[in-house]
Amino acid sequence: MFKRILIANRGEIAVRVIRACRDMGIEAVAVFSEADRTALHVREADYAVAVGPAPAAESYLKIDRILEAAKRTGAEAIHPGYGFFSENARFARAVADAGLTFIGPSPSAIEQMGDKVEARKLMAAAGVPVVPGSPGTLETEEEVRTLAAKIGYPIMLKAAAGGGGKGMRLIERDEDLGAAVRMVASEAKSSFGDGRFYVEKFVNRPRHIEVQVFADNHGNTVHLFERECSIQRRNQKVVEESPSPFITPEMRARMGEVAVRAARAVNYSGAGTIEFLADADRNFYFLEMNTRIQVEHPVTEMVTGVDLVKLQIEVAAGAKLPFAQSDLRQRGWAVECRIYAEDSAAGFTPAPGRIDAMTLPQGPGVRVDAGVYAGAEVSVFYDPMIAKLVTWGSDRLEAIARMRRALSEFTVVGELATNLDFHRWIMRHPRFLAGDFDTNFIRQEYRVESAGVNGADPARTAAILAAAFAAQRDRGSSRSTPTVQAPPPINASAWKLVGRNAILAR
Amino acid sequence: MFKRILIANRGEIAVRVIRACRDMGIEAVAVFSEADRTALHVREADYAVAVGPAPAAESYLKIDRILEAAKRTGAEAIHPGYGFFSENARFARAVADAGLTFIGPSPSAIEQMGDKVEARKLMAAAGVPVVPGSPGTLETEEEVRTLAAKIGYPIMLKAAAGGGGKGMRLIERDEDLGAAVRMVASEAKSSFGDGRFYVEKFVNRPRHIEVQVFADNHGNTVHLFERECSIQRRNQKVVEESPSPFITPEMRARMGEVAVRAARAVNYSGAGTIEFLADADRNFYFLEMNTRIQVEHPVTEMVTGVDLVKLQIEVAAGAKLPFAQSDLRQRGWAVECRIYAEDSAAGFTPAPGRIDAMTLPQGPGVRVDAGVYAGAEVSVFYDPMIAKLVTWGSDRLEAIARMRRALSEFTVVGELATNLDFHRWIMRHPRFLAGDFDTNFIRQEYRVESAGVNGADPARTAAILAAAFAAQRDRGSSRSTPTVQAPPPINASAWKLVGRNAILAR
Amino acid sequence: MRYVATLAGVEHEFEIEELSGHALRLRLGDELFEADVRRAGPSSYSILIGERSFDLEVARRDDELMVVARDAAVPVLLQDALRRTRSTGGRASAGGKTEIKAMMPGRVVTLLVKVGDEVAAQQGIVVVEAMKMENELKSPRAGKVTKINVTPGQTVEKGDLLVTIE
Amino acid sequence: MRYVATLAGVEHEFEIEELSGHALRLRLGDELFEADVRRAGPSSYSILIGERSFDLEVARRDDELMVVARDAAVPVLLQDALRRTRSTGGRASAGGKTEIKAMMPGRVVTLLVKVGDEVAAQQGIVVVEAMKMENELKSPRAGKVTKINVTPGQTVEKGDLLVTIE
Repeated sequence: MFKRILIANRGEIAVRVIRACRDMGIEAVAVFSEADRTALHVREADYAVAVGPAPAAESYLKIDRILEAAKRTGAEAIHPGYGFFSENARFARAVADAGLTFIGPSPSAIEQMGDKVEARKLMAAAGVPVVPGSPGTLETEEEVRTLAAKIGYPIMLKAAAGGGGKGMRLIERDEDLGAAVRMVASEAKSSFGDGRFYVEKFVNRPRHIEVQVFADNHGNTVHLFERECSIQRRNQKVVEESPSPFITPEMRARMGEVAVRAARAVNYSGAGTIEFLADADRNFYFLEMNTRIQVEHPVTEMVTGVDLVKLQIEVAAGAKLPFAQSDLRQRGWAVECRIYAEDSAAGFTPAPGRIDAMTLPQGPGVRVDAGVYAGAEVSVFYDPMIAKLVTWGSDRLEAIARMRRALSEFTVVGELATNLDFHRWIMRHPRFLAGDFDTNFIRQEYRVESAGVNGADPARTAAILAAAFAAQRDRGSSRSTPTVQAPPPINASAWKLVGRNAILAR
Repeated sequence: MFKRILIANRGEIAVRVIRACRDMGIEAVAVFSEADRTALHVREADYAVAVGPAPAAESYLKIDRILEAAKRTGAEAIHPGYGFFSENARFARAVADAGLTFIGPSPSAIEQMGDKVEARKLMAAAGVPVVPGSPGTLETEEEVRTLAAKIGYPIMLKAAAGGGGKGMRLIERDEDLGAAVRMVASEAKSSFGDGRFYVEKFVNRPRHIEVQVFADNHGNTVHLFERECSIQRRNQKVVEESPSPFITPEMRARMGEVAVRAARAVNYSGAGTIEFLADADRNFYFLEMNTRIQVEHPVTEMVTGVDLVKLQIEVAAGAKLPFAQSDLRQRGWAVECRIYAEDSAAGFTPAPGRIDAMTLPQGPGVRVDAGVYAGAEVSVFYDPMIAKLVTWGSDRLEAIARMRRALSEFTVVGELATNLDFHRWIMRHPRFLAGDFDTNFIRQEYRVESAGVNGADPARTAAILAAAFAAQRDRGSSRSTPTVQAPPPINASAWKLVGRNAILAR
Repeated sequence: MRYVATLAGVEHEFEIEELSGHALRLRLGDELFEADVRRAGPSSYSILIGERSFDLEVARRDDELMVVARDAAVPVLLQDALRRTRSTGGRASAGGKTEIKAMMPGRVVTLLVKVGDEVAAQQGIVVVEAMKMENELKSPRAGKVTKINVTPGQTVEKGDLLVTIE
Repeated sequence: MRYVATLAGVEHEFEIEELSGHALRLRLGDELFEADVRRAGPSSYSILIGERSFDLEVARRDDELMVVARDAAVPVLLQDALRRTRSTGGRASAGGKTEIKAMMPGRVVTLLVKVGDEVAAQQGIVVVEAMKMENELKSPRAGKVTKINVTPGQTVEKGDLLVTIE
């Protein structure tokens, strides 16, 4: 087993990998940009190496600096997390060339699945169902228009090198086509350095359901069942759960079997995800494969009891999978909410900033994977995630009830805003509770007024006003410290009352 | 189902019950003493009623004030937690007489199991194995001496009305007998108002293993497997786990069957625990029944997936058990550490006080049930619990590895001390790791020098010195605020460097 | 003292009286409330109104206070009832001028209009990249572009004026 | 600046130099360390020594600092190397006098000795109840009880002198 692993990432996923390392007795090496000197992943790591200025392109995305950091600290393997280098074959090759282990699949598997157009062809050839669309990439507005006329609106326009919801646009009418093509081409070029795109028939009332797969280097490939990720906003997942409330046991078995076939087609190794779109008739189509650990991996961990990140490391070190397909079982239900620093009421604009105080939820069935701490900054340079909040219950409604409770305990105070209210709204929505939703759910149902204050309760209003008044008074009287202040001694007066003569409690 | 429940308790167990209420959509009513106005359970509750001065005898243990609080808030049921009124038949009767539901067993079951001497007789009659000892209660030093001569040292001297490790002493030699009898008689009288005691043969290398039972009011009684609670200090549990690393599947089945028989013998209803002593030959003897939820119930929850507190409420409201014995399965392993405000290095003396800052562990497999928050006081009036820390793993070593990691993330800063180092020591001990221990483990193995700094690592020493120096400097320069101070803006200089001209990250 | 509180968009007139360090009397419309207010942390307050228990965090955000309750974050604007008359008038946005501002720190990618252009409501005006996403800012109304304050490639801060439409 | 640090009972002489607001140079015995020290919270520090990362909390406890590391809480007594010579002598407990003090706040239950009694080492002296437990405080040495400062039933604070043995 490795003695020391470098994590080429930051935020909650870096901390998640550090925790796996710690559980395995492996030392963790963090890398950090100038903006991240006191970030949580640096504080939690055993070693930490500066790799450059705040912009990721000048630090976290500098291959030579990451490899140099590994060399200097004697790390034997590199975990890429998600995002950044996680699906970058060139990085995976550079790691191998430096004599280190890349914790992930082979560069060729990354490449084959990274080109979304090639992947579609490959999957179709392997007998995996794919969505109708352009056979190859397109380059001009006109080509898109011609194809759209053939397969009919709505269509999805996607960057060939994209993934994770980035570089894609839904086009519903011919009028919107021009702007969408410009946007995707520009994003594709600037984000992925590859301006090509392709088109897929848009599936009606689609559900996004994905299957976790895992393979070792000894020919064993299994799936760890599905995750339902249909609660999305602009193709970005917001809430995930496992199992899916939509699929039947037969569909689960078929999807799992297809997912394993898809992974085998590229000789996959490690943790991967086959994303499917399912339509209302329970047909499902291959969407893409993510050749890395997913943001939403904890829901699978809580339902199967398998530590996926630990297993990634073990498999990368040459271990065989410790279970066969028939050993795996889903138990209960898990839900994840992605808590972001964004202002739901202001059109979900990112609202980064300093966290002055934060209370994380606890108690039965609650797991928190935070990327920041009270006193830290949610930086404008990186994604605005505060934490992943995951709950488990013996059934779906218990998991959701616990999520509601956990959301009620979760408070964040500071110059940033959060989407906690948005999640509270989702967790109360009758269609969500009934499992009756598709990827259009948020677009169809959410209005700014939806979340937030409900009903007029005079006592509650009075409490809010009293708190606001007290806070204004307390701030006025304090020595103009603008941020966090020393809490006063709690119950000082009660204590004085009790004093020396009190009789002790029994 | 109840609309509103009063919790006649405080600290982490009150918060635990509030969480169950919230998960069920039930409103929670807290009661609080003058010392607890801003305690966590008050903050978390929907309603809160003051019930008297700080000493529990004048507030939490005032039956009339608790019932008055229930009446004023319209609570329909009362959950007693553990300790306080949880095993008090008079209270249970008073609750019923007031037309409310006591969430727990019948007063007669409490009474039958509360008198430890009567319980022994009853269990023996029901075919439950009991430890050899005095057939009834004793009252004088001489009686104890005579019996000891008969059954042989070592013996356990126990208050007849005691329980939970209080009011008991091990006597190994005749010379110690006098002091022990005086102490137990005095504690028994002052703590339980009943000075009687009894004697049991001390079991050699005993393991304390208990079985969780659950019964509804429709004649169904099941067990939820065992908990291993042998890591004790002066008969107080310190670490608990489930399953037990000691027992065999056959022994588990037998203990479960005996436990169900024991519960049925008193027509039990709700959550209860049958405590057994097991000797090195895997004989087991009934020790006592706790007719309440236990401190260590979370390890059972994590291994079985059953929310025991929620189920207590459902059963009290008349529901049938939602499962049969054959539906229950143990999955993986769970360990609990009781984190107390006590100074392990100074003979485990309670070291209460104000918590200035606290970081709770998170991440995969970690559950925290805290009773306090940063800024709160661990009060001298009540038990010094800070939190219960519970971890789950797919096997025992994974659960322990996660516990070690969680303990490393858990920091408490303030005028109090904690037993975190003591737990870190246990979690590293080869005998603990091997499952090779009995209730003498801590007495045999622990020395003050055991826990704490290990090895000489100059870089670590340098870091500690640098931190100490910086803290002294920072305190010196700040405006003499003695406790928590405002954190400085993080990375202010880095931010200035970056400024307006920075290029945003990709 | 009398206040006007704008609470999630709704105005409440109320009167508050400090009975002691932690007891407040509050008149809200016709109803009287006694509140026991204790500070439980740097920004947290435990408040009892009769037997009801509320646990609230309070943060300052621009002019407003943000009161974070268990079910929602509620923006509150507290104004002294006397001083208020002065400040209200100026709050409404001025006449026929619409200012398109940056919603977050970011970088201007493309300007889709130039000074003098007539624009329709919902027409795209400027594309800003922030947090790895490109966002097209649209005009909320029809009008004419009268001023452009930025150039492509420029970094902008939250609230910076980008384009003015009249 | 030169310091003597007593770190978990072991003395270390070291020299420290502030290179900038967050860079310190530290000489410990023969070894030189550069530490990058950043405050990450009210009482927390992130420290890099070369590539090693340490996350430490520091609390004051009586005269000492308690440095809370990932694996242990380490008590540290920092003393200026120059001023130290003055204070050391006085720290040792005076002559043949042993003071039995309350380890925690509590209530005196029973006195097991009276003034003038000869006591053996490990003999019980006084029983104090605290946190619902009775604790018998024992004499660490043989001697004679010269003074008793408390009576049964009396409430005592942590550190209060209970009994003196000479």
